[in-house]
Amino acid sequence: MAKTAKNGRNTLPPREILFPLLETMQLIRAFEEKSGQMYGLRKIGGFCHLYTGQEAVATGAISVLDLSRDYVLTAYRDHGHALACGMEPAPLMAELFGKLTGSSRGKGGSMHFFSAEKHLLGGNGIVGAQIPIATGVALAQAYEDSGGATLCFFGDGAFHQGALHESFNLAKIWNLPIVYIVENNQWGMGTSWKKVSAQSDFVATAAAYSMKGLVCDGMDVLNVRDVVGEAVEEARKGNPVFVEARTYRYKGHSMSDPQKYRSRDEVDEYRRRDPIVFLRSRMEEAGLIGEEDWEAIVQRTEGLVEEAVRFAETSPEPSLGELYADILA
Amino acid sequence: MAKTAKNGRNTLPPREILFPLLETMQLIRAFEEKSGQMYGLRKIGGFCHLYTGQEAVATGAISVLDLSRDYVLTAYRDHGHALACGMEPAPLMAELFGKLTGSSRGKGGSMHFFSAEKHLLGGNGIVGAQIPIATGVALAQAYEDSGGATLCFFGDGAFHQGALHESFNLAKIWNLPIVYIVENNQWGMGTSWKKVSAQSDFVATAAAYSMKGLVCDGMDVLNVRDVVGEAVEEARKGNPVFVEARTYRYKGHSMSDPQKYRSRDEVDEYRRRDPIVFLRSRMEEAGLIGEEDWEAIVQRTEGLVEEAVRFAETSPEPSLGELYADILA
Amino acid sequence: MAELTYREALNRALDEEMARDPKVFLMGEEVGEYDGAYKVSKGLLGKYGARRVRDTPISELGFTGLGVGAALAGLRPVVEWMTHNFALLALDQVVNNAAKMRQMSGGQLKVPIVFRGPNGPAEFLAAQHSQALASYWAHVPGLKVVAPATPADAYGLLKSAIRDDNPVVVLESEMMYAWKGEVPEEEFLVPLGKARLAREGRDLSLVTFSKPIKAVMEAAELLRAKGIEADVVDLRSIRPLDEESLYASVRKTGRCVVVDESWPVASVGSHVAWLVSHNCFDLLDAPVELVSGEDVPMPYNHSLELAAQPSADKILGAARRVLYREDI
Amino acid sequence: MAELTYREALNRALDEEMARDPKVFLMGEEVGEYDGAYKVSKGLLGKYGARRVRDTPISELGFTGLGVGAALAGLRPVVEWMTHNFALLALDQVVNNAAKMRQMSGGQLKVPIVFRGPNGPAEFLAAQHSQALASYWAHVPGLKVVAPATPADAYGLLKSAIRDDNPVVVLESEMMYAWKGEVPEEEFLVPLGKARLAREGRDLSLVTFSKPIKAVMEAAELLRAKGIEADVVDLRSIRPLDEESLYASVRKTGRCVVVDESWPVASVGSHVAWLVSHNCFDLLDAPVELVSGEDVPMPYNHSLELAAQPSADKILGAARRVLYREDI
Ligand SMILES: Cc1ncc(C[n+]2csc(CCOP(=O)(O)OP(=O)(O)O)c2C)c(N)n1
Ligand SMILES: Cc1ncc(C[n+]2csc(CCOP(=O)(O)OP(=O)(O)O)c2C)c(N)n1
Ligand SMILES: [Mg+2]
Ligand SMILES: [Mg+2]
Repeated sequence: MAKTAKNGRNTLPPREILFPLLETMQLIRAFEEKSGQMYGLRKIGGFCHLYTGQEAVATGAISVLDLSRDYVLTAYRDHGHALACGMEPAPLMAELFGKLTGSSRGKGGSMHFFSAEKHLLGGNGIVGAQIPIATGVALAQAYEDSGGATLCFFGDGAFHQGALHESFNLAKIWNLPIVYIVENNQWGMGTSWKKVSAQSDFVATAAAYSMKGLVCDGMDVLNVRDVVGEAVEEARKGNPVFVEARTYRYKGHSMSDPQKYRSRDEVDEYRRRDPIVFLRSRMEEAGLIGEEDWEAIVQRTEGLVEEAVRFAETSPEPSLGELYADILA
Repeated sequence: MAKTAKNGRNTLPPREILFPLLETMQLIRAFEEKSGQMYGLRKIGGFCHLYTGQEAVATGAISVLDLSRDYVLTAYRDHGHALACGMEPAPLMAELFGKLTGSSRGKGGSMHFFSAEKHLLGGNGIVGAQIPIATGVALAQAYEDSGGATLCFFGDGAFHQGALHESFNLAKIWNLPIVYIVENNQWGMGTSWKKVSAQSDFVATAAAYSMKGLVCDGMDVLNVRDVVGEAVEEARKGNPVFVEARTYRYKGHSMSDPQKYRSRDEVDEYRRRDPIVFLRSRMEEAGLIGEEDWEAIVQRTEGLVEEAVRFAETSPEPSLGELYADILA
Repeated sequence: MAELTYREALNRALDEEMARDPKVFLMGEEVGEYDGAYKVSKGLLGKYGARRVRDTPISELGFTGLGVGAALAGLRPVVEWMTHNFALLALDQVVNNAAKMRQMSGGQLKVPIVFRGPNGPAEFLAAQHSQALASYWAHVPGLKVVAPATPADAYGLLKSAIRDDNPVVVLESEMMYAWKGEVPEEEFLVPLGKARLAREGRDLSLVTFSKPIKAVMEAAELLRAKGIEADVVDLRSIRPLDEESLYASVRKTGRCVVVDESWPVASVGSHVAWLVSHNCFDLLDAPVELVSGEDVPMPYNHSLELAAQPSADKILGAARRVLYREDI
Repeated sequence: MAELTYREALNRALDEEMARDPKVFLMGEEVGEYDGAYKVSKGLLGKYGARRVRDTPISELGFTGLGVGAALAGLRPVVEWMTHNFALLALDQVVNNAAKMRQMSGGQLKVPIVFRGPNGPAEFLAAQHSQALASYWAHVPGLKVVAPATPADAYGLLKSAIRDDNPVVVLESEMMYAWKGEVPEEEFLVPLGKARLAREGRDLSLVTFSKPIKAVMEAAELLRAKGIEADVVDLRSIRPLDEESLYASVRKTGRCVVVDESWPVASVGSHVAWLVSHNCFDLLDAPVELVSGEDVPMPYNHSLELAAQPSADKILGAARRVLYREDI
């Protein structure tokens, strides 16, 4: 049922594709490392779910979109998606700091990154809630015949929400241009996906909705890009597609997770397949990237993140008058 | 994926099995005809969903149960299930009349038949709501290691509720003794099941939950009995099963439905495959039933239904004091 | 002026708004081929086609969420819930997304969507199908909530709701769909947030919304026969609430009975009763009375069902108490 | 007497009830291997095994409904919602089934189930994770609702809830889990339906439930410093409500401030404020004040978040108004 699209292991895409992918992943990595630090310094509070380890999924998938007409929705683990959509690190960091210059004017925080301009419609804190919403965005695209498609990301834990069943069915019967991507990072908080799933092959369920199901290696940004590219093409024709990206999160579920449920070994195993290291080494093998290129990427991304922290630090807090603002249009 | 159990077309079960099946179906038919009449006379009000045409499903399925330990749950179209569970027609008719002697003391009406004694746990007016509840009953059976199983009936329209997805998954991961039966009567109110379903083969979806899926002919009580019998056996071992019964409702969705959405021809086609006529003719062919036997069945069932109406008519209304009764234990 | 039923008035509003704005579309169970479970959308499928009049599967959470998404992406969905009872399955999408998206995005997004359908008891429907759920919506900042009680208001408020850039919940009623009333032939809007003075009087204020207006007007007639003139305030808009009109009435009368068919605890009715108690403290000659639905799941038996709802009789009883007159 | 945290008190109650009655079991997200998202069920999986401490998938509607079914079939489930915010997805099963099954079956069935988890805002959690939803449960006949505000009450009310033959919703709070208090070592129950007089005074009544008790007690201390003695009523049980204790307090004081962290409209707070306004009409020297959560989705920014909640300061303001004293 499920099939892996040809991923062209042997022919790398051109530099103009590869470098932005690498740099976006590295930017996410740097942003998340910094977010973790800032959380430790209590500059950031509440739930803060880091994307470290999963960078290839959002980066590869979103790289195939045309965000002038396509849309992206995801769950609360949304920093990576926001950066991959092209949101600037500074307003995102300011949002984490709860500042007025934040992307949501300090109202949303980590779980609620949005950009009307970049077509990121959240950032949703209710597990699975973005699935019907994204399907509705795709409905609008079909209704307007805009040619656009919607990418809807969710986790392995979200798979068991009823909203998924209702949405998949609706997407199919109405031929909506949507790609559902389960980021199977193997854990929903402290729960192994295997323990709570009747189905050990997520995309096998696509058949239950007469949808196409595809699997990709979520640690390989090029494979993600190929598979999601194929899926988006299909979706634009009005055929919703379900993609499983097999991936892993390096950090705890949120900043407060002691992670007793998994072993150091398991984490290390995946760290050895790190998506950034992997892409970089493939580019090296192909003679496409040198040490200085990499250094430049590291410098640029760290510079951006440092600058983001400075911006967040020095930005003003919202005034109390903000409490009743931004509620009704 | 789906398979039809051997239904032993050629060898009929013994008389002790056949006669009760025939009589139960005829009792349901007579009860529903009378309910329709009484509704016309305004003795019954509100939503009243008749089971005419579908008698073989509840009758065949429930006939394999041991209601000292097994349970049944269904939706609002519940008259047939209640009778098949062995509830007396009199308190059921009294319930339709809203009388104090009704099975729910006049509180529930047509959609809410219950019998703690006969293990019918509703009658539920919220489409799909009985699916998690039934799954919970099966959880109790597994928890207590009672050996019992639960039959959960629902309609083709209910299939698209998220509750189904959540429940199927839970039943499977916890090995619950439950058989889910979709009574595919092809219409959910005025909506053809094909129009709203991404899947034209309901039981194919069983695979999405690693469950066994079976199909039966819902107009053939013996086939229903065989297939559900096999399913219940499987369920008792802790393997939930999903059964599709292909059937048809002769009457409108509820008493107020003008039925513009379907043709007289479609209805007539199914009436020619009437489950009662079908069983009776097979018993005739096998020389197991004569005209007098049939007459006796008709007389007994009509007698019961007449008596039920008399009982309902002459029973007292609840007093106003009843308003605050039966709410808290 | 044409006399229309409440149902026809809603239908006319939908029709006009769909004709006016191609981004308006209708979605729900049985809204198309079946003309709506209560025939509110009669004829619209034929006129606007299946793209704009969409029959959904029975998936309340799903299609409600789709509506939210479509609104975020620029459409103006009207989501019909076959009844508000079933909307409990969809509540999360309304409360956690429709009502909050604008705020969570720091004002970047808007959610122009209407959720509508019949609310409250009808006849012989028993506990699961007879709930008056106004307070579940009224409780939530980020929503607007209206409850038209006449055909003209049904027309004018639904049109305003569709044009509003915020999520608006419309409370209709199965029993009201057949009510008739004058609806001007030329187009008009009824603004969200304004109460209607349904009757003028100076002896006591009767305050209500939605279907109980009928029992209230009956009670007002019975009171008139005893020489007592009731001021009747039809709140019409529950969120935002037109507090000014409310207090203006009580300022005249000094006595107030609130009538709400919902269960009493944490209801719109008891909230309004507190607002009046609080803000008209010095004006009140008697405690504010609340006539609510009885605090029970609705029974099927019709006498019990009627006894569970506000009635002219119960309202008279409350009037007697606020007027300190045993003789009426 | 041992000093326990609120969390430990709940844990002890669960542990004792599971030991006492083999039909009691716990079900919810992360309740087993993870010891509970907020560690309330710590150690129970080890002690009672996976049959009685069941980790669920993220399927709130599903596992809540399973709980209802298991209760109908004779078990006594304790369903943990990771937070009440997520219970909105499961609301239908609570409102339409748990609360109504007994009535719809004419008294044949009972539904002995407990739904529990943290309710209300914590810190930095933004709009979807910070809702105080007491009124959604309080509104519904057929449910009982309790909101313990001390470790002793958490222990005693949870035990009573588990033993009760009706569905009981328990409102806890993330912020309260670490609160400490004396809990007698010998077993005891706190009856459902009885308020607690948290502090005695004769000048005004402060009425609240759940987490705002902290701000209320702070305010009471500040008032004492000004020579004003507040009577503090911790309602503890929201449904049924102990109206008698409420009125007894107001009878003493003639002035009342209700504090509820929920949104104001159609809230438990405004309901209680109306009840007092109505039933103590002749005793009241001032309008009943309500200090509620602000009528906004909760913002992430911490200063705004604090400003959106009841505080000792806001309570003092309300006290000033009911006492007609600008000087405090
Ligand atoms: C409806 C709902 N239930 C529970 C939660 C609490 N919760 C937040 S994240 C999470 C785990 C989700 O896991 P998964 O979908 O795999 O996403 P991941 O965190 O791995 O990215 C849970 C249970 C929630 N936010 N919403
Ligand atoms: C949650 C919910 N949504 C909608 C309804 C209204 N409704 C009652 S029956 C029905 C159709 C159900 O069709 P199906 O499941 O096929 O059962 P059938 O009536 O054919 O037996 C609908 C939409 C309801 N009762 N509950
Ligand atoms: Mg995960
Ligand atoms: Mg059907």
